[in-house]
Amino acid sequence: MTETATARPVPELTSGWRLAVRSFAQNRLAVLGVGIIVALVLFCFAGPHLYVTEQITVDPVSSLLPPDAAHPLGTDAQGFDVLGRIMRGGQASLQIGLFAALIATAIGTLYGTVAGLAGGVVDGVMMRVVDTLLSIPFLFIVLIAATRFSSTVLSLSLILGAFSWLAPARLVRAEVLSLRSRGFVAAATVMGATKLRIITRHLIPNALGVVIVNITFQVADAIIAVSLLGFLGFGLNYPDVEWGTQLSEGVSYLFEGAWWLIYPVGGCLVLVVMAFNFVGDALRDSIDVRLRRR
Amino acid sequence: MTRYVLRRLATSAVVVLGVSLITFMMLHGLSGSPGRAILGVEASAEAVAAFDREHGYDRSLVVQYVMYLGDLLQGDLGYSYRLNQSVNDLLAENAGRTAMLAGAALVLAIGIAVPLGVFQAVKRNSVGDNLLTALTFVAYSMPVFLLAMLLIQVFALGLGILPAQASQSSSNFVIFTEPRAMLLPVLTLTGVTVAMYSRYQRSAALDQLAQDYIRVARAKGLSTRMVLTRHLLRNACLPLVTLIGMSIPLLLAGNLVVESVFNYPGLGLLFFNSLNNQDYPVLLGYTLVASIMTVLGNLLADLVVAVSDPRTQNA
Amino acid sequence: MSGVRTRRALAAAVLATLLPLSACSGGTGDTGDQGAAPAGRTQGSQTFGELPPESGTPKDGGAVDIAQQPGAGPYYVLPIVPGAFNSTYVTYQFQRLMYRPLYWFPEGASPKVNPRLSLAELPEFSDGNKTVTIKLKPGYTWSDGNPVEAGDVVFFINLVKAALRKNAANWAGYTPGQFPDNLDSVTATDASTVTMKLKEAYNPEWFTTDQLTSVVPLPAKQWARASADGPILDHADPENAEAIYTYLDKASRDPATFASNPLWQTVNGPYRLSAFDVTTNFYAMTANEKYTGPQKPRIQTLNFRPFTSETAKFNQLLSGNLTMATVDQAHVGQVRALKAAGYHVYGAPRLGFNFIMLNFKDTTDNVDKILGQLYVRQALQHLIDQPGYIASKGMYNGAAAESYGTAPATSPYASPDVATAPYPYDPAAARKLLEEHGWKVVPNGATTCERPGSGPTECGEGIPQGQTITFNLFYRSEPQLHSAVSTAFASEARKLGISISVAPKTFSFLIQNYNVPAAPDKAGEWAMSTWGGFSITPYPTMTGTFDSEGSGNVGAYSDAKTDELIRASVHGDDRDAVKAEIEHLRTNLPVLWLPNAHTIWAWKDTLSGPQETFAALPTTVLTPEYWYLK
Amino acid sequence: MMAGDGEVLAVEGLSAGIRLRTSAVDAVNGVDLLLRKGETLGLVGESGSGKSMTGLSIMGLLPSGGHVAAGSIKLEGRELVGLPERQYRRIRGNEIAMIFQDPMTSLNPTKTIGEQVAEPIRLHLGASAGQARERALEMLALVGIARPAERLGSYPHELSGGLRQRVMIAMALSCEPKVLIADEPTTALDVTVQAQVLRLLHDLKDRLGMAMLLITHDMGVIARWADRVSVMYAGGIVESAPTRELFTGMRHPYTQALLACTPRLTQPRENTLYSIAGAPPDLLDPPAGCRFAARCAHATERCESEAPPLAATRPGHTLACWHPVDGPLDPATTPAQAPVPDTEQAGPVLDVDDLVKEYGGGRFALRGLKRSVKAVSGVSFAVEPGRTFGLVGESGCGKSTLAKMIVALEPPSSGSVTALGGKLNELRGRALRRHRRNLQMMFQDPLDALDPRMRIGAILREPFEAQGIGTAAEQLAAIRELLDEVGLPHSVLERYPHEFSGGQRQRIALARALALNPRVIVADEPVSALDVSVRSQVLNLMKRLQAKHGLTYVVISHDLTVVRYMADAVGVMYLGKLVEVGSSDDIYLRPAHPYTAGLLAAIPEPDPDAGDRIEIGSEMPSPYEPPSGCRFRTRCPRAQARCAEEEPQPRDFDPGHSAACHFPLREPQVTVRTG
Repeated sequence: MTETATARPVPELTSGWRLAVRSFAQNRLAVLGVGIIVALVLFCFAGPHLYVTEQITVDPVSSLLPPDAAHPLGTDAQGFDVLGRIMRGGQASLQIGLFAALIATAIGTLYGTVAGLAGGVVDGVMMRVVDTLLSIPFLFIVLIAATRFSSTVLSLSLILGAFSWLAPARLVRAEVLSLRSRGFVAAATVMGATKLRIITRHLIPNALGVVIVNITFQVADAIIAVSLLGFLGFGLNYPDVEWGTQLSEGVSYLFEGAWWLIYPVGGCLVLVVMAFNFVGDALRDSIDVRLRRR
Repeated sequence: MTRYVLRRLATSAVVVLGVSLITFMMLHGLSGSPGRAILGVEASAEAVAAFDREHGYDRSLVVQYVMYLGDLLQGDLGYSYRLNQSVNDLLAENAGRTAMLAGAALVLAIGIAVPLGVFQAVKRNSVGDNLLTALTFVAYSMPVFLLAMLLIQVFALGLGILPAQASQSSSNFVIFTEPRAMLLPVLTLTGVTVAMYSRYQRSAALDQLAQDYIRVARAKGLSTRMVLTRHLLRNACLPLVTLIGMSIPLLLAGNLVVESVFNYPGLGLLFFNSLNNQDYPVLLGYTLVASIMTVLGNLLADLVVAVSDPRTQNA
Repeated sequence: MSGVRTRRALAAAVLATLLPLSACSGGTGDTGDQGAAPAGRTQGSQTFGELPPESGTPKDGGAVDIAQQPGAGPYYVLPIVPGAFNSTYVTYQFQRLMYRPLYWFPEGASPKVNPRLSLAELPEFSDGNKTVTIKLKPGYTWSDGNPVEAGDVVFFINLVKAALRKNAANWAGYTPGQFPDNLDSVTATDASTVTMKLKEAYNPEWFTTDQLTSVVPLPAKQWARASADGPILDHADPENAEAIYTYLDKASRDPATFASNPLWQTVNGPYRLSAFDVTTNFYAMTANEKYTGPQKPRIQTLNFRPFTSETAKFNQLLSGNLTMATVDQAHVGQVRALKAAGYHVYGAPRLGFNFIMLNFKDTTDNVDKILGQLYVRQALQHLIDQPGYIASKGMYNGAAAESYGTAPATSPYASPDVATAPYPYDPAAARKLLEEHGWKVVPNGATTCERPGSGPTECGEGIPQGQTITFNLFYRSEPQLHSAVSTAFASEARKLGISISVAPKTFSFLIQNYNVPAAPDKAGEWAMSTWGGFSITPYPTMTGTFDSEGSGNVGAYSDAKTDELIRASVHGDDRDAVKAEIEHLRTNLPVLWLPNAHTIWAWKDTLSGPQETFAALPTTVLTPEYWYLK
Repeated sequence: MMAGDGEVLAVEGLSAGIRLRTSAVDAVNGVDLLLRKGETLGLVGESGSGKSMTGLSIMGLLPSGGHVAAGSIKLEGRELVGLPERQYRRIRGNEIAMIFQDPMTSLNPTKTIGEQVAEPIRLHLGASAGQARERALEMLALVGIARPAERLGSYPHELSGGLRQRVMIAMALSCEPKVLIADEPTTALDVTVQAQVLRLLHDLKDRLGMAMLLITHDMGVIARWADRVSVMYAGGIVESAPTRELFTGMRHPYTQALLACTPRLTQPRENTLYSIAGAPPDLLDPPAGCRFAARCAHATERCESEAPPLAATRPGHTLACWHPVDGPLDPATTPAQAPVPDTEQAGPVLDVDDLVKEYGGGRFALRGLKRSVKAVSGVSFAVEPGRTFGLVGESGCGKSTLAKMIVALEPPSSGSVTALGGKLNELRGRALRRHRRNLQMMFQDPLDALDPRMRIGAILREPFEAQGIGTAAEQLAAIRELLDEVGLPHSVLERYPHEFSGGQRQRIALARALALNPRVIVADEPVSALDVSVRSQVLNLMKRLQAKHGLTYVVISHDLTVVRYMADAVGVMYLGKLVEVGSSDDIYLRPAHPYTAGLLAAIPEPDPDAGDRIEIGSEMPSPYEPPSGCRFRTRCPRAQARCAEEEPQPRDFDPGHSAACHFPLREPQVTVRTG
């Protein structure tokens, strides 16, 4: 059946994006995910303005205090307020996650588009390059690279971004290839549209969905990756901090019963990654035009 | 089929060659000259230069790459000047233990993920499915080390029923000889992979469930169980085989973390220690081997799919 | 050669191979035991916990599991250790169990030569301190039955000379001009007597504790060959010695064969190697039944277990899987739990001093010029709150002692002042110092030089107008303590507009790469580093460490007065010389002083032995032959 | 109703629905069906009418969320509704079997044919593996599969679509069920194969004494193969009658309209096609009264408020209508089309000369497929201005490739296309783009051809922008005019393609194709994705626009009736070759090539009296290795040795009528072609 059982004789006024938004909003997990992300972003970026704590000057005397009225989540080994520290660490983790995802997506999209459009030998060679890089374990190469860089938000974003553009490149290429064979591209060609016009008016807007979905997953992956780097000792240094480094430091005091160094930040980390995954899944479902056709 | 296999072998070889080029470039770019590594930081610049000249390390990159490739082809992965061991020996010594750990986790993960994914697909949107989906989401979103820490906290420190450290024995078969000591590492590694696999298996099974042949099978009067085992399972597992092939890098990365957290003597721990020592020959040697394993894993997965899926056989 | 070699120094893991001897000359007198430290003026006690009395009935057999420090496995067997392999873990916990040094130290907790465990009687100095006669004790034999002879001592010295001819880095104990360069001749006068002729007169106390303690007799009758089945060669011939060294060195660098190579099974210590895992560094030793020392080993097997982190190690300790292990400062709060789990816990500062190393050769951003100014170093020292750090749960957790000099308060040579801060924690004073010297202090911003020049109220020579103070500081990644200390220091500096960026590196990476004499081409990469500190010999002169020519002068500190004082310590006969040296260094700040952390050990109460053998634990020296399982 | 008279299956008042997340679809509403032994009941209706849901309800196989809300299903008096699953399973595949529409996806790709056919035998008959194999072999032979023993070990992908459907039938019939439900069994097949499969089903039904429920949208299939017919509309049965009676004396206006808009070969070309206005109701919220009322010419207020019950008007003829009609519409009542004006321009507007397209190397090479596909092998024809050239052929014959080459979407391997004096493959860049104005295309799937991210306004504006024509205001004016022409309100401009029905989308696509005022429009299967009632609307529109603008069409379709209605001249393609070209009448009334004749014979005419005709056997060979000589010889009843050796050259039969055949159905004209 090519027609849906519920063909609408009188079309309602809905845009593609609005429809996507609506189907997205119907996905409770997605709404939850967006809620978590918004909450955590507010918490990390607006929180420090409401809940002002000292995060630069250490306070050795009040180190490792358990939670109390003054420090709702206690203090860490340097005497920093943990609640404030999580906000600060979250800023870096989210920033790196987002930057890395954007870098990776930008490179990947460009690369995938070029390969998909070029086709033939160029495409073959470009895809073998992707295959080659994909077969090198991501974490290995990132860690090896990290031994030679001093860790900053920028350097970590660059390292992660530089090695994680492969998946988006493949995705975008596949999308471009499938879009190229779609009827509306042929229609545009037949009406005399230039290549540039087809790329900018048809291919890019239609591939955008895939790219956006990819960004959310990429952010989730990058946040996990940066936490791993931090945990293995290649994270940010004072006065900066991200969640992986926080966890890594917290582990040293696990036996001291300093649960407040681990669980709040660990929880935030899992929550934000999960939230991005929720959103990615839902976006994929709602942007996928094919689903709507069925 | 033969044509396909040959073609696949050829592309794999190209990829391996590409990987070797990358590891060579990184080795060259990161670890400085072999002379410095061999003679130590104390050696004079002249001595280092002389050594490099003597051994051809001052020649053009192309020549050096050919030398490197020549060594690789003879199975020589390099030499750790820090450990004074050939990289081959180091890897060979630890490969068995890592293979056992990763293998056990992989087998367990597949054993759990396949039925789980199929169950979720069949019971789509039921309470059980939603619950399991939530659980796999959590596991999927959890960094390996965090899962390891949680398991240690609960089972080793809290309940005190399992050791917090993996077996330290140098035997390759500690999984069988000391199963208790290996339980947490294996579970950790399983936890992260099972989340990915079962999510994938669920969607693969859903795809297959929507196929007409499933409806046909039911129309034949087959019970749900028979439909699943006789028709769905094999077709729904084929994509998973490919995924498993592709997930080898992730498995190895997880293995690296698990081995360092649980202090399990294997390739991951070797890598972790080499990382801290900036022992690039070992790091890149293992990276190369891991990449080749990935390539082989993908190749194997594709071949398994090709063999199990008659559609690809005459391609 | 004297004093402490920096290269061997490490905080928690010091490498000194030298030992003190309050030997013949120079009254050892009071050892300045722990309690003698000026109490009340220092923060932090001198010992941690108490030593349990010996208990139970000695029993033969059994195995103990001993934790290694994370990432510090031994990778070299031959007791002529190259710099790159040198650490206390190699010398004290590995080689010394198999190959006994000529002179053993310490004696319990006392920083002096232990005559009972030494292979020779204390040396006799004659000819105006230019001739040294060493008498080997009778009855010591190798495990192959051959006696430990004078020739074995000469063999060692010949091998060291051969090693040094190949590369000065081949022996960590080497300082140019000192041992063995300062030997005119060395001869085996008879089977049990070695006579050394020195080129110059030396302080006998220094020569014994600093130079002879690093001599380790080697089994010439087994090892003096150039290949596995080659003939025994005459090692007096330099060519032969070189061939022998080459052969032994190569075997020493092949950890895969450590336990299997028959070469290393000829030992004169109480244990011999029975297993070695290259990847993890796990190694095991088994009792040497033929040991001829004062105490036959009772415990059959020693398992040295490796760890990736302090936490992992502590974890195993707490769950009862380790017989003994060190306890990191981060886990001091769990001592009660440890005791409940059946452990004894005892700690004390190691014999040495801790610091933040300064690099006087880092020309990046004029770091060398800035650090060259005493007032700057004083200001920086004013920023370090030793009492606060010691009290902080996130740092020393009470398990450290204040320390402001090259000798710990326990050293008999140190003045009581070492525990008194020359420049106590006082940020205002630090600010004043900078402002008095022409700096415009911008708290939390960038402090800049306003009055360049070399006058008394000017910034100092080579510091241009507008210069900022920007350092980097590499700290040891494990344990957590170093991170906390570095961060606290950087935080204080920041308040004065001094920018210090911190980053972790592993211990071995730090000592190899951020070391001016060893890696001069990396001098521009670091301004400061902290990995702990140096261990010292009982005779605490800083030759080799803080003299301008010192091969272990990691930060290239150079000060004419220091050089002069050190020369007096080494050659003179006056103990006050070394005191003067200590006092000068204390205030001249070749490094920034940090508290001296306790090395805390925990061991199961099923393990017992003479009290003093456990008292030596904080120095990381193990004498397991005295121990037994109850 | 009593179980008797050979009644096998009785469905009464069956209602079934599907629960969605927030709503429920009322998919089947009070359906009554009766199947007798040895009889075929045709269930006909447009897509979405609930035919398939009815079939699945009987099988107890409703998709997830689906449930039988009311009614009863009795198999030989045994109630199936509410039967426990274990017992239902014993009936499925054993007493009631079902075959589905798409044979390509209905077989498990990783199991052999043998296993799959044997499965129900082992399951229901308790046969041993050996016995089951024997039986499977027997079944494969029964459904006319050659060398069945070899086929047992084959995998589905190694079989052609027709063979797969035969396997499906073998599987369904292996336990000799009492009832066979065939749900659109031939829709996915080519017309020649369709006839074979339907005949097979019919024969087997007789042989095995089954009752068959034949579900289809095709009135032609019904007319030919069903004994009785039930017509479904929007979930309910509107009329049931014996086939002949239904086709000659239908009472329901929907049945009447459905039949009227089904195209026939005999359709007068000058008349417009009958079409039903509007679209079926939304079953999420069905109307209260008669569900057809909104589209019915006879509807009154009563129809809109009160649903007519299904009642017997005569024995065996039931009807649900307040205002029944009587018999079919008179074709003459449809108004005439405006005649196509003769254009003054002489000479063809489009000239296709010896076009060849071979795929190979390139992308396929990367996958290890070095074999080349000869998609189009030397096709030539010319189209006069203002005329319609129709191209027919089975799927895979190269029609679409040819269409793409005509509009320069794909470069030919050799040969040329000349449109309005310009050789397309010699034009480049700007010149080509400008030339494209004259040459537009309509695509098979209008949803695919409309960018889902663009509003209709932007889609319609695109041709102007691409060609740089007019100011924004002028473009808007032109767009509004286009919408008027294709009969869409101006309000659609703000909407997105997915908001429209298929017919509306094809109108939009047509409007876009017209925007540049082209001379030629290539329409590739313009209506095959549409339901019958909408199909005629689009075809009428195309005709009207052709008349108005003097357009030249190339209409490509596998549906011979569509081409018959649209085209002045027709080309028949087989395996990349044009085997016969001629005027519409030449081809349809006087075919010379056996293939053309076979194609025509296979068309199911919506007329129960049409009678049997010769059919082409087997299926089209693989285009990878086309047969030597005459490519059709493997299926040709007249083939002789010469056909394998020598490739036939086109010969003229009438003026403008040529065919390439050694042994044509008619004698060719004596004139020999030169050059």
